[in-house]
Amino acid sequence: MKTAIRERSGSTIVDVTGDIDMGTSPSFRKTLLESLKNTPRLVVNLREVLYVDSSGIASLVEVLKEARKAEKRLVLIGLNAPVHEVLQLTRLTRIFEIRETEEAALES
Amino acid sequence: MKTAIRERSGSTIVDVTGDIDMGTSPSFRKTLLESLKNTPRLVVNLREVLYVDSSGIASLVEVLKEARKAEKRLVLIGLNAPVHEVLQLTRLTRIFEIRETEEAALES
Amino acid sequence: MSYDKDGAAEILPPQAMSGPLKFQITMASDPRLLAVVRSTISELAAVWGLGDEGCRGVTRAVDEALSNIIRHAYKNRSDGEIELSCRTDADCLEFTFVDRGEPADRSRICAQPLDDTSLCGRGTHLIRQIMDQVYYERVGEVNRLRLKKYLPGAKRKA
Amino acid sequence: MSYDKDGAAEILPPQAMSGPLKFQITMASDPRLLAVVRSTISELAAVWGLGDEGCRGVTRAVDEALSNIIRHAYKNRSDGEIELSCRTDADCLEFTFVDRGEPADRSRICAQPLDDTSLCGRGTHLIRQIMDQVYYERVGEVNRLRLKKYLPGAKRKA
Ligand SMILES: Nc1ncnc2c1ncn2[C@@H]1O[C@H](COP(=O)(O)OP(=O)(O)O)[C@@H](O)[C@H]1O
Ligand SMILES: Nc1ncnc2c1ncn2[C@@H]1O[C@H](COP(=O)(O)OP(=O)(O)O)[C@@H](O)[C@H]1O
Repeated sequence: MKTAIRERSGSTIVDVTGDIDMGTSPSFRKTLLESLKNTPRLVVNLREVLYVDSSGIASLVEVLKEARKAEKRLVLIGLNAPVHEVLQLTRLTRIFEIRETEEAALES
Repeated sequence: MKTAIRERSGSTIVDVTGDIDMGTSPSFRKTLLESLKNTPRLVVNLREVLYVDSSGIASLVEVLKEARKAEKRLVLIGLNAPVHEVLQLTRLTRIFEIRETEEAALES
Repeated sequence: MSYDKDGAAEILPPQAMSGPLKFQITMASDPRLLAVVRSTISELAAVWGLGDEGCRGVTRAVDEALSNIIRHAYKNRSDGEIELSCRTDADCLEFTFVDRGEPADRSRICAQPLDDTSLCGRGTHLIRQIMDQVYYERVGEVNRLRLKKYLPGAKRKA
Repeated sequence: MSYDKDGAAEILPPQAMSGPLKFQITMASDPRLLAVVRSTISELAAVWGLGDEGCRGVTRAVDEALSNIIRHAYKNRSDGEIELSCRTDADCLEFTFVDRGEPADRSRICAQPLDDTSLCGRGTHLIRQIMDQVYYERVGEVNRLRLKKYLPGAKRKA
């Protein structure tokens, strides 16, 4: 798994590539938590991610909690079928703010 | 591995999908040899093939021999990098008639 | 513990299969190997004739089970050994995991309610949602976990 | 027989690796499992830090070696057992195959000239073009085949 960080329209966008599993979720978590510090809106682009395990889900939940505490926003974009599936299986689709595209995430 | 057979401009085109290995090359070989009987030019489209092992190469060589014997043509199209690599490793790139596209195969 | 679930609709019949196929992996308890096993199981499930969603499901169940063994049984040590045996019958797929780590605390498995925002406890739920039977036992010094998935239309035996 | 070859330029250094990783497969001699093993080895090679071409190379060598065992050692029987152990050191990757089939006729390995239009005999050539060392031995009732690939920049020991 790799991450790349960009700024756009006052938001921070993290582009993620590769699987998020027990081995890679610690670095995924760290990148998101650090990026969240410096932005009012963190957009996580998962278009190049085909697998997220329960530890990756836990990382996303943790970042969401941090965002809420700091009155910031976390938006997930580009969810592939397998990623959407695991959010459904864990009943978290309604807890996260999910958008199709980067534009939609930045508009709202 | 799956094959689909079409006719176009007096040629027979076999579209192949999936890996050609020891388990699947017998049916690959059979399809090509049978298709060759009814056409002056057999075009084998390998665009959806990412692996060909030595038994698949042997099948192609056998079909080429049959084609030469019957004064027919065998044209390979859509070679992906791994398929091109194995033809190079076995020094067969110059023995086969290889074209980029279906159009190029039918033109010449 | 044993668990039974209704509905295996996402799994297609094993058209490609004609008899049982032996396939076993012996591996270090190293998280870097999880991607390797996912790729193996996903392809094996395709050979067994499962559709895309079925392949993703069993791959996820196997991945979560391995992660739990690495994390809980071997306490994140990467030099433990895990044996994963894959077996198929006419009516089901079965994965058996054997490790020599700590025994599992059964009361903690599926102990977290889903649907909340806790930071852990989802792995065992995912496994049970996907698989039809989850059976754990301690046998001497080893842990044995068995995950079973019935194929659609197959008779379910306990 | 033993064989050494120059040039391993297509293989990149194993950036992802920090220590040896145990990974072993025990499988039926069934051609349906070849796709499963290709997918495993290709991902394992990526974990080891090989580039795309390097991954494709070792995957091909392993696939051709397994096909030979199924075809020649087990005479196309699909109920034989093959053990494939994968190992990595700082300087090389090593694959060891063990089977209980017929012994190999050494004089026929790489016996066909390449560059012609014969209908067989390319598998062993491909293996030797890709790997740096190919070592076959009969030990009691078993055949053992070892394929070794040095990593670029690594010192070669015989
Ligand atoms: N293979 C195992 N060995 C030992 N304990 C386990 C194992 N699998 C699960 N457990 C126990 O079950 C609990 C719940 O597991 P799980 O739902 O996967 O969530 P998490 O791993 O995030 O805690 C774990 O915290 C652990 O106590
Ligand atoms: N694992 C093996 N066991 C027994 N014999 C083998 C094995 N591998 C290769 N051989 C022998 O070497 C010959 C050449 O093998 P190869 O180059 O792969 O071509 P092919 O399999 O098409 O004959 C085979 O015909 C066989 O006699």
